[in-house]
Amino acid sequence: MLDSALRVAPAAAACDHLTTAYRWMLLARLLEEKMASLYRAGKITGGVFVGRGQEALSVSIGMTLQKGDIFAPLIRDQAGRLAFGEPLLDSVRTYLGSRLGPMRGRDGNVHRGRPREGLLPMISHLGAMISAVCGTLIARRFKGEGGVIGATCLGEGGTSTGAFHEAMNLAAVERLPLLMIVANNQYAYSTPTERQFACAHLCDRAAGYGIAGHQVDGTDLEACLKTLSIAADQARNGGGPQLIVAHLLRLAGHGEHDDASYISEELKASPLGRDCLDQAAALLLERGWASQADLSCWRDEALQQIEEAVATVQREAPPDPNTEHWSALATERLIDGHALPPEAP
Amino acid sequence: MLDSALRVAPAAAACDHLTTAYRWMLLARLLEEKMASLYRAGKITGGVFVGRGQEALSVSIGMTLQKGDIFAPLIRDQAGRLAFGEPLLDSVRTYLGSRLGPMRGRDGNVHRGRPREGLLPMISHLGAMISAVCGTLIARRFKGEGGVIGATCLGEGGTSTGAFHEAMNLAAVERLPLLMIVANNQYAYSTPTERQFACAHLCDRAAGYGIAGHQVDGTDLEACLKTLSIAADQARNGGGPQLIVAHLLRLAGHGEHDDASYISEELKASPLGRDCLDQAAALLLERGWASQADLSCWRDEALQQIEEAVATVQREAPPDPNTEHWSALATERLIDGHALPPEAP
Amino acid sequence: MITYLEAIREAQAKALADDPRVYIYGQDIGAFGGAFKATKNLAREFPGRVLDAPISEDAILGSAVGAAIEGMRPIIEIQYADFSTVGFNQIVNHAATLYWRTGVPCPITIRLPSGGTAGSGPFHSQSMEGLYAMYPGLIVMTPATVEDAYSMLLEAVAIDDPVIFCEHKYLYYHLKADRLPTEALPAGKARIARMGRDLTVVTSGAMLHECLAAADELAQEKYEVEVVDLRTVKPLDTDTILASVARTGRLLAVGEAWPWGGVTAEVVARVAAEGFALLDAPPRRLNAKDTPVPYHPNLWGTHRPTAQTIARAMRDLLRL
Amino acid sequence: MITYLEAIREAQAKALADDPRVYIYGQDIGAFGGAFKATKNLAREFPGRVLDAPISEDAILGSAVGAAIEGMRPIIEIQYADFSTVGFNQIVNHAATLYWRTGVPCPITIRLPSGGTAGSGPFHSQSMEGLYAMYPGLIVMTPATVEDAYSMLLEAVAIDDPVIFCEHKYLYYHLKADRLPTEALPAGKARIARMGRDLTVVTSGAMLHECLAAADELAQEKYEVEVVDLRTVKPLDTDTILASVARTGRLLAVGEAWPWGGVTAEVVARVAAEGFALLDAPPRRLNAKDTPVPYHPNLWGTHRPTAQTIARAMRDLLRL
Ligand SMILES: Cc1ncc(C[n+]2csc(CCOP(=O)(O)OP(=O)(O)O)c2C)c(N)n1
Ligand SMILES: Cc1ncc(C[n+]2csc(CCOP(=O)(O)OP(=O)(O)O)c2C)c(N)n1
Ligand SMILES: [Mg+2]
Ligand SMILES: [Mg+2]
Repeated sequence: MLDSALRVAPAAAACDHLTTAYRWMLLARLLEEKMASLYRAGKITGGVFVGRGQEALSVSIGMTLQKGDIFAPLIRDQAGRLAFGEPLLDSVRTYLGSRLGPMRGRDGNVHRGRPREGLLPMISHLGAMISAVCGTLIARRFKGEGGVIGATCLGEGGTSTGAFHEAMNLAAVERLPLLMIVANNQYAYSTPTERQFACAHLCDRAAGYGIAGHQVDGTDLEACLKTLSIAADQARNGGGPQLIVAHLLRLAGHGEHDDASYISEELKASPLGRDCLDQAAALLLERGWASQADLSCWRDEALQQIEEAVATVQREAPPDPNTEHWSALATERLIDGHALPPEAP
Repeated sequence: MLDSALRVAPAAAACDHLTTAYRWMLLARLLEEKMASLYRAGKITGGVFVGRGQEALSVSIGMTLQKGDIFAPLIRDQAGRLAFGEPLLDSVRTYLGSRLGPMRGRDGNVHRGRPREGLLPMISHLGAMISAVCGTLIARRFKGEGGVIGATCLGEGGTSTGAFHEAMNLAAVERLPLLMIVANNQYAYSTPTERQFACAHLCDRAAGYGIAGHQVDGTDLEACLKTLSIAADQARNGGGPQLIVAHLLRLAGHGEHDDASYISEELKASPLGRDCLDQAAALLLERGWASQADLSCWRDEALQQIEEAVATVQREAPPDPNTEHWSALATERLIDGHALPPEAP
Repeated sequence: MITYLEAIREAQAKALADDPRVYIYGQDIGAFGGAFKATKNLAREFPGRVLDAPISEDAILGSAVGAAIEGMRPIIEIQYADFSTVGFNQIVNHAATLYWRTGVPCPITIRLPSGGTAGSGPFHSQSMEGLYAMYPGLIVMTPATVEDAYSMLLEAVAIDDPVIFCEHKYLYYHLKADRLPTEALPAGKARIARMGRDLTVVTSGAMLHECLAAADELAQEKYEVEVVDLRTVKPLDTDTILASVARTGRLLAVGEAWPWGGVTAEVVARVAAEGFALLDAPPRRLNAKDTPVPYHPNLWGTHRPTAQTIARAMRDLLRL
Repeated sequence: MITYLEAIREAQAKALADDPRVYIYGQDIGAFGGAFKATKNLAREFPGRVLDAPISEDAILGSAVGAAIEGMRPIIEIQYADFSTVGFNQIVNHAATLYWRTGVPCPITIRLPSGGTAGSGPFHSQSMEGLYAMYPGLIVMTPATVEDAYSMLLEAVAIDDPVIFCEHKYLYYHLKADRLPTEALPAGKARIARMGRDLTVVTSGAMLHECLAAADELAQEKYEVEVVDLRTVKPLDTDTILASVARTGRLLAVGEAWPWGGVTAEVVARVAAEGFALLDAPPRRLNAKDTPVPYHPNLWGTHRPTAQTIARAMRDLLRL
């Protein structure tokens, strides 16, 4: 699953960590912009959900995790998925419902993953993936595979679910190497934080579980990479669950159907409103790690890669209801034949 | 609903707060012992769950709440129920399944209440009552009835439920006058606290919700009364939800079927293992607020009251399946007649 | 012209205006007006009575039980029916049992945006009416017309028991009417949506319209299909169904939910038990396939019954 | 003599001994051995593989999904079936959908101590098999004998799909057998528990024994009642049911669950649709009453079907 990594950054090994991170962020941003335009053109049914403004945080997770680790991304983690090793094609195929995608057109958009490769496919119910990651880590413990960690993401709104609480507490009791990354992007769909929670900092919840807590400026790539690697090291070395709360702003609608007119101007103008991608670019330029020419060439490469992927997928066949195997069971002999509609063969 | 209060303490008004509290505790203890013996004699079907060792905490809740307040007790709150005004007969009738009881034999033992009088009947699912109390307080706010508070109880094990988290967070967001009393009696059925949570103190969760937290020695009646009244005043005066965590030990089995052989001797020998009822008696004697003679006469009065109640209820008719109205709906016209068994008229 | 969705909004506006005990609670329903805009402007028109909730379905529904005990009449909007699974316990074990246990009514209306639409996938498409109907203590409504969306929602708020109001997302915009109704059939009564003497089709929700289209198709073939719109699946208006089967002698039950159990099984089982002699042919069912609801429109269109597959089932049955 | 409960304990011991991927997770199941002692001594015999869980049904079940993805085969004990409502979402929307969505199997066995016993009341008595059977992706077992409690639980652990194992609390101590079985019918196959030519009774769980007692009673009256023990309610062994009805011409479906929907509706609906011509009389159902399960033994004994009410239903049907 590293091929796309190599394609985006031929000299990745040599190239600076930050540059690689930036290029994944850029690829994610442009890919999601492409999906959004396909959505507006009516080429994508259902919804498109983008991570605009959250790429720095997300990519840091993907880059911090190692091969063999577990990752359960959520709806704003295109950057982290790419950095973790999810092929670019998985995203395009799932959005366009290609039968060749990991979800074979059965599930769509952000509901994708490769469980066998440690990438868990989210179900929509917020908070539900956290305990699943706990379970993968319990399994690794049973199998005697140490040094593994699992990371999962949630928005600040998702912290209000009972599922979040139960999973955090379970992780703490079992002292699992779990990274719980909460992106406080100030809104849950349209709901502002003051209608979502009343604590000073969501990070204050860490003490209530007896686990480590970290806060980070989600618009600052370097800070995100640093915080994630510190938390990951602690988890990997028996430090138990780590709660990482990043502060940022959703620079898009909840989905592409949403104009987000409810987002306050004050917040947009505040430091939270900074675009982490621009910030990262500025940093690279300032440090002399990249030139304007580099940036635009990376951009062109990314765009070309995206166009290729979309072109490929658009040539792929959609799922065929007639050849589709209409059963939800792995155990063929236990399929309830009589539960099929009368008119079915 | 004050009659039983008057009967147990004729001069309640004049009599000292602590004495009244002690006498409710004593009545609760002896009543539950009677229920336990009826259970052992096979006179009670189902289970018997007692609050032995938790009477000081529980009674403090009942005595702190005022008429018009809301109370959702749990399984170890016989003392608090009596002090809040639940008639002694409600308990006996529900345990024995009398059709004259508040639950009419439909529900049993601790699953009883008088919703119209602010006493909510628990469902078994732990944590489920907290949000219901939140709802009653939201209703009071809509109705413009200020100065009202609501209290509900849970064991430390119940704090691991998603329901607990969602309700605490909702209460904090709405800044409701909720008292959440957690009795940390060191075990959830057989499960010790180290398998239940990993935080230093459950009270540390208060900060995670942005609410006030209180800790108290649950074996010390005076401390419990003090802590509850402080928390109640704060809630009544707009201080928002209050989390009160009491430390004590369950001095009985989970239910009367359980010999509790798993409870560690260390804990029994520790200060947590003190019997709050003995402690309270000792205090009354020490302060000269009661004599040995008073204590034994109160005990005799309580026993007599209990014997009367049991004798009364044992003469009462059990529910009659033939006259029972087999419908779960308040709206008669919407009863699904065809859902009745064929052999029914 | 008023849509099914607007009718739901209007019904809530009227309920709020007519009864001070009514309030609405749910995610994003305040200033934003709801994920589907079913509460558009209501927060402004009724200040303090349309409240945004945290993402806490269990607590949202539990709070409604407490408020109902105190005499309020909460309307709860669950953003998608599929998410009611995380508030399930408060509905089936708390709200549904309160009256039977205590004699104190629990008037809550739980609005569940239900059913499939293209591209919604496994977790934004479910039809849960059959699930809730299994539990004692609940009323389950499945309005299939603009008129019913309006009048049944108003009745739901007036009913003293918890009502699961399964409003169908597919009908939100597709369905339009000239005006809101002034009178309506009461809950618990099914409606003959189309008269016919050859075959009785019993259905509800979005499937009603697929069935009516199929009936039109069969009319070309000179078959007169009678279509019964259940409106309420609990209680189930068995008398109306039996009366129709008495006229036609044939029964097809069509549902959008999964094939094991549910409304179609209950309908067929009741007719078989109570109207056996009325049947000239075996009763039949047509349901969705026994897998989660697929994302891709091609799969989704085959997963659920459509006018085409319903017409085929009708023909099969008429040929028997 | 071994009881139904001991058989469940023995099956888990064997599963743990035979397969290193198996572990058990649930409340109070470790040193304490479980609320019903179904895991007695297992924590000692299999150190580190029988783990006490916090009171977090959602997380318990969610963790099982993750562990299954990693190749483990978790057995989850929910303390009472009734409490699975707070872990409902992880079962029906996560475990049940995983294989269909990703092609990765989700082998989890979820043990639900189910059904009514005297004095257990509304929240410790529920029969939820019909509820889970509605969802695609789940296998639902309802063992009614000591032999099945043992062999079906072993098979459940071996199956690559999530299995809802509805073990009946009423049978825990009441039911005894001489020895554990060495072979067994596979899951998905129903069993003729008693042969007869006059009437087919289809049932499962604790109701099997009420039905057998009723059949004995009718034998005095010279009626030969055939009793079918479903064993698995999803998949439902429709062929065996139809073959029996073909012999008897009469069907009575008996269940302990509530009357709307559920197993009896599915059984009657399938026979009516697929075996209509086999029926000499209307198929009938007998279920519990449509209220929560009452606490008082007098009420409970009337709420659920019993040998007596079943015998009456049999006579009614035989007279038709
Ligand atoms: C249990 C549950 N309830 C409701 C929803 C509907 N829903 C989907 S996303 C969303 C808002 C999530 O906000 P947040 O967690 O802050 O994440 P963000 O979208 O801001 O990244 C809601 C309410 C859901 N998916 N799951
Ligand atoms: C959601 C849920 N899961 C499981 C149970 C079963 N159960 C009843 S009481 C109990 C232990 C409760 O322990 P704790 O909360 O500490 O209260 P205590 O009994 O110690 O007073 C359990 C597991 C339940 N009632 N609800
Ligand atoms: Mg957010
Ligand atoms: Mg405890």
